[in-house]
Amino acid sequence: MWWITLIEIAVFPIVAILLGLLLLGIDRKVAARMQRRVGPPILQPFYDVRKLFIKDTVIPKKSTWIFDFMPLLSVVSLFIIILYLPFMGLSPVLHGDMVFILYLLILPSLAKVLGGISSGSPYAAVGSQREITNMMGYEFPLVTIIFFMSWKLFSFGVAKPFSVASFTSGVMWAGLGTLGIAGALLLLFVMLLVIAGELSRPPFDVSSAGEEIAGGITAEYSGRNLGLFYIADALKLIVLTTLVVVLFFPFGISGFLGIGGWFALIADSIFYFIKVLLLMIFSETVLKTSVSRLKVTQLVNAYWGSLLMLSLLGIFIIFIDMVLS
Amino acid sequence: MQIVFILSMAVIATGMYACISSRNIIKIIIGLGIANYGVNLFLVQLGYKAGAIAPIFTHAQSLPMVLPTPQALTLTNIVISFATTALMLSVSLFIHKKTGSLDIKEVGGLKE
Amino acid sequence: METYAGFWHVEWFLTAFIILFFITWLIKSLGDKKYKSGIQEDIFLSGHQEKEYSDYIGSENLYWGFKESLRRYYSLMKKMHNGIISEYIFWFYISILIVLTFITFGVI
Amino acid sequence: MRKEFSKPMVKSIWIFEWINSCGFSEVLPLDSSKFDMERFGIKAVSSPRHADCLLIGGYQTLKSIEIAKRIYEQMPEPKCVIALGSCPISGGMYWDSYNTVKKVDKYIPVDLWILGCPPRPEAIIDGIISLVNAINGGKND
Amino acid sequence: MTGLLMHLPAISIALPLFSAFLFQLLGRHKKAKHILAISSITVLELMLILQLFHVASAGNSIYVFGSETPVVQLPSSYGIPIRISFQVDMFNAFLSVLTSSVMLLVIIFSLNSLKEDVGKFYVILMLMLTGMLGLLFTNDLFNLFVFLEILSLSTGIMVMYKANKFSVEAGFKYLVISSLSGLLFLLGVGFIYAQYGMLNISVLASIISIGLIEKIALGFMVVSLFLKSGIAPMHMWLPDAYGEAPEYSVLGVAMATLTCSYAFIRLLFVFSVGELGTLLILGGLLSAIIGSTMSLIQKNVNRLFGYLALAEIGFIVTAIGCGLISTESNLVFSTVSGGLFHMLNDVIDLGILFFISGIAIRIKNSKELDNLSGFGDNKILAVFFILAMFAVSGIPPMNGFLSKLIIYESTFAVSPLIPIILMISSIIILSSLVKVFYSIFNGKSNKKVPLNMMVVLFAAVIAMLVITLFPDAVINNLIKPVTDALITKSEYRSIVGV
Repeated sequence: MWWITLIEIAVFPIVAILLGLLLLGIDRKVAARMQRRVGPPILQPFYDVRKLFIKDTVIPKKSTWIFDFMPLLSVVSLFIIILYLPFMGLSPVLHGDMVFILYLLILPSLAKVLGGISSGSPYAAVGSQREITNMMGYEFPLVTIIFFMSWKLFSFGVAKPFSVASFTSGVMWAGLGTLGIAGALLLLFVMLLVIAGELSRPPFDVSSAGEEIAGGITAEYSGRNLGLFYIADALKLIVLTTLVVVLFFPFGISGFLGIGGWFALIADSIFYFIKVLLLMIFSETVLKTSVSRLKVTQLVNAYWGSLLMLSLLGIFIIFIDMVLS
Repeated sequence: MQIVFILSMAVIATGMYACISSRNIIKIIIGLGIANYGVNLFLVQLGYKAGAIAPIFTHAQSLPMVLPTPQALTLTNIVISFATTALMLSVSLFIHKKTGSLDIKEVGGLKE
Repeated sequence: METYAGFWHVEWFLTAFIILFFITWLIKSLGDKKYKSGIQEDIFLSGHQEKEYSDYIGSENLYWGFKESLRRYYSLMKKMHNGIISEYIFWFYISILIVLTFITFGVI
Repeated sequence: MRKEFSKPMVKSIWIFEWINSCGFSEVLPLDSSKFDMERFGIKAVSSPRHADCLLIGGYQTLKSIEIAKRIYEQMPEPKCVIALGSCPISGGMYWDSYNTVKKVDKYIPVDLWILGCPPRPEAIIDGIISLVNAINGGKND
Repeated sequence: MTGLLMHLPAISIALPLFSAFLFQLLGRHKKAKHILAISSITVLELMLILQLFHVASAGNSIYVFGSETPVVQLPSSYGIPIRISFQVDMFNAFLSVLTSSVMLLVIIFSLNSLKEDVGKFYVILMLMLTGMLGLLFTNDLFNLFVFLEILSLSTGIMVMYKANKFSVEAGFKYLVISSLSGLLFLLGVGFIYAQYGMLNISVLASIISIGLIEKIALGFMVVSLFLKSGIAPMHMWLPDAYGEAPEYSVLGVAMATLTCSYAFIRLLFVFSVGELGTLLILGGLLSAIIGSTMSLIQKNVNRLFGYLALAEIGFIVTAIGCGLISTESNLVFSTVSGGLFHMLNDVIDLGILFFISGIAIRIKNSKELDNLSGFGDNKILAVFFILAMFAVSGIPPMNGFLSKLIIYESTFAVSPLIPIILMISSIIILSSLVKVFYSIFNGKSNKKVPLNMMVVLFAAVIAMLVITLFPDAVINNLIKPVTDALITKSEYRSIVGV
C-alpha cells in the first residue's frame, strides 16, 4: 500500500496549488465586491503566476546563494504540511501530531525571512525582522488554543491526544453546554484573527507593507522566485484554513447524507471546500476590506495582550462548563 | 553543643551578609572567608565528645577519642578556601590594574 | 519514535521531503532564468545611486517592534542584570529562602 | 534587445508609478470602485522588481529623470513604459523652464503616450486597454 | 583486560591530572604539547567508551579507593562505609563520554588559535576535565564538594584566560559565585554527616528517612548546585562567563555548567525529594523565558549564545522537575528521558553554534555582532548554521525537535501551561538565531576557514545528523538505559551492601 501513499504525496500538492490559487481569486473577487468594485476575474491568480514565471529572475549582486534557494524551501515545507492535514475531507496521507504541525508552520515564514535577509536590501531586512516579530506574536494564542484542545482530549482519556487523527473526532464541540459553546466560539474568533496574522493579511501585514518598506521581504524577488512565493502564499491559505477545519469543524457531510463510496468522497470534498471558503471569507476577506495596518508594537500588543486574554477567557469559560457538567 | 552550633550559624550569616552589603571587592572576599570559617567551625564541632582527646593513635592514652572524619573534612575545606581566596585576591589585583578601582559599580562593566 | 502523547516517523518525513523537493524544483525550472547583468542587479534603493552604502541594520535596532512593545519587561530586565555582583548574590539568598520554605513545608 | 511582451503577460500587468506632480491625483481613483483597474488584472506594485509597466507622470527634472532611468533599468526584462499626461511628452506647462526634460523619450523608451494634462482616469484606462490590444494584436513596438 | 576495566574510574581521573602535570615538563616546544594533549584525551575517551559498553552489559560498577582489591564489600566492623568510592552507572558513563568528546573537540578546535601559552591552556583544560569526571563518578558527598571546587576554580581561570578588562570581571564573578555555592554545599554535607555519620551517597540513599534536618541539608546542597548550573533567578553570571570566555573553549565552560546540573539531578533522584519538583519547573520556565527574551537584545555573539544555553538549561530542568513531581511511572520515564535526550542534543547543537561563532570571531577577531559579517559566500558554514538553528529552536526533522517533542508531550500531562511557555521561548530563540544569521552571513569576503576548525564542525554536524536520522536507535539503546539508571534507584543503592 505504500506506493499509494507515494502517488498521493505527488498528487495532493498539485491539487492544493490549484485549490489555493482558486481561493485567492475568490478572495480578491469578494473583497472587490465588498468595495462595490467589479474586481479581477476568478482566475486572476493563475494569470499572475503564469506571468511571473515568464519574467526574468533577477539575482542581486549583493545577495548570497540562500536568496535563490529559500522560495523552494518555503513551498516544499507547505507541501509537507498539506500531507499531514486532512486535505479535501480525506484522512491525512501521512500521520503526524499537532506539535510537529505547529513547528512546521514556522518553516515557510522562516524560509521567507531567511530569503529576505540574504537579499542584501535594507527594505527586505526591515521587512523580515517585522515578519519574525509577527511570527513571535501570533504563536502565543495559536499554541495556547492547540495545547488546550489536546489537554481536553487528554482529559477525555484519548490514547494519543496530540495526533491529528484523534483531533478529527470532533473534540471541540463534544460534551459542551451552552456556556461551553460560547467559549468555543470565542476561541474560533481568536483563531480566525491568528490565521489572518499568519497569512500577514492587511491588519497584520507589517512585513510586506507596500508603502512603508517598498515591497517588504520580497523587495528584491522577481520572476519565478516571486511566483514561488505567490504559490506559497496560496498554499498557506489552504493549510491554515484546513488547520481551523481540523480543530473546529472536523465532521464530514457524507455520514449525514448517508451516501457511500465515490459519492461520499465527492460530497466530502465539496463540503470541505465550502467550509474552507467560508472560513477564508470570514477570517481575512472581511478583515482585509475593513481594517487598516497596525504598527509593529500594536501588533505584538494585540497578540500577546488582547488576543491572548480572549483565548484564556474562552478556555476559562469552557473549563467552567466542563466542571459544571 | 547547641551554643557552638548557633555561633557557627551566626558566623556564616555575618560572612554572607558581608558579601552583599560591601561595595569593595576585597570586602566581598573577606566576607566569603568569614563564611568559610563559620562552616569549618560547624564541621569541627560535629565530632566533639566531652572529655575526649585528639584522635592521634601513636602511643595515645586509652581515653575516648574525638571523631576524626569531621576534622579531615575541615582540613580539606581550609585548604580549598585558602586556594580560592588566594586566586580571588590576585584577580582583584588584576581588576584594579585594569579598571583602576575596586568598587563593584565601576567594575560591573557587563550590563544586561 | 513513540512519545508519551504522540509519535514521530522520520522516514515518512524524509521521503515526502525528497519527492516534494524534486516536484518543486521541476515547477521552478518552468520559469525563465536568464537576466541582463549590470544596473539591473543593483539593489533597489528607490532609484538612488549609492556608491558605498551599508545595507546592514545594526544588531541594536533589530526587533525594535518587539522590544518596544515589551518595554516595561526589558527595563525590568536591565535593572535585574546590572552587573553588580552583590545583586547577583542577593538573588541567590532569595532563592535559598524560597527553596528552604518549599522543601520544609512540602509544598507540592 | 528588449525581450518582447508575450500573450500571457497581457492578462496581468503590474504597474510601478513614478509620478511627480499632478498625475498622481488622477491615478489614485483607478483603484476606486468607479474606474476599477483591477478588473483588467492591473495592480499597483511597490517595487520595480515586481513591476511590468513603469508609469511616468508629471514633469521630469534633470535629477528625477536620472532616478526614473535607474528604476527602468532595475525592472525585469519584459517591461513597458507609459508616459502619463503632456508633461513627459513635451514638458507640458513648463516647456520653457530651463531644467524640465522636454521629451522623456530621449531618456527612456516610451511605449504609450496618454494625452491630457492631467489625463482623466478613463483616458488612462483606455490607454492601457489599447496597449493590451496592441500586444494581443501582435504589434509589439 | 578486566583488570583495566576495574580501575577505569580511577584512571579516568588520574590521566588528565598526570598529563596536566606533564605539560610543565615539556618546556617550550609546542608541537609536543599539542600531541600530548590530543593523545591523552583520545586515550581517555576510548577508555570511557569501553567503560560505557561494559556498564551497559554488566550493570553498575563500583571502585573503592584504598582497599586491597578494588571491588570488594566495604570492610569495617559492622559495615560503615568510610572509604571514598566511585560508582559508574549508565547515566554518568554516558555523560563522561559526552564530556571527554566535547573536551577533545575543544582541544582540536583551539589548536592554532593559541599563541605561546599552550601549556597553560592545556593545564586548565585538563583540570576542568578532572573536575568534571570526578563530579560525574563520585559516590561520596564530600568528594563531590572537592571535585566541585576543582571544577569551579579551573573554569573560573578558563573564563579569565583572555585577561582583558571584561573577562577578568566575568571570571571574578564566576569565582565568587562558585566559592559561595561550595560553601553552602559543604554546610548541607555537614548537616547530613551530623545526622548519619556517613557520607557515601548510595548507602545514605538506602537508609535515609527524610526528616526536617535532612530536608534542610538537601535544600542547601541542591540550591548551591542550582546556582552553579545557572537556573533562573541566579543565572546572571552565566552570560557574562560565556560571553567573555575565549571563543575556542566556551564549549568547555558550557559543559562544566551541564555537569553541575548532572550533580543536582543525581542528588534529587537518589534521595527522591519530590517537593522540589514544582520549584524546578518554575525555575526552568523562568530561565527559558529570561534566556530567550534576553538573547534578542544582545550585541556580543557569545553572550547571546550564553542566554540560549540558559534557555536550554531551562528546558532540561523543567522536564526533570516534571519527572520529579509526577507519580505515574510512564509519565516520569518520558519526562526524564526527554530532559536527558535534550541534554545530549543541546550540547551538540550549542557546540555547533559556538564553533561557528568561534570561527567567525577568530577570522574577524571581534565579538560584536555588527562586525562579524562577511561569511555570505561560505556555503558549508551557512548550511551548518541553518541546520543548527533548526535544531536549537526545534524545527523538524532536526534532533532538537525530537527531544522537545518528548518534553512537550510529556510535561503537558503535568499542566498544559508548561509546554506553552516552552514553545514560545523556543520561537524567540529562533528569532535571536535569525538575528545572528543576519549578522554573520551577510557580506562577501573570501576568508579561508582553518582546517582543524572545519574538522571539528564536521564532527559535531555528523553527530547531529546521526541522531536526526536514527531517533529510535539512539533512544532505545542509549537514552532508555540512561533514564532507567537514573530513575530505578534500586541498583544504585544496593551496590554498596552494608
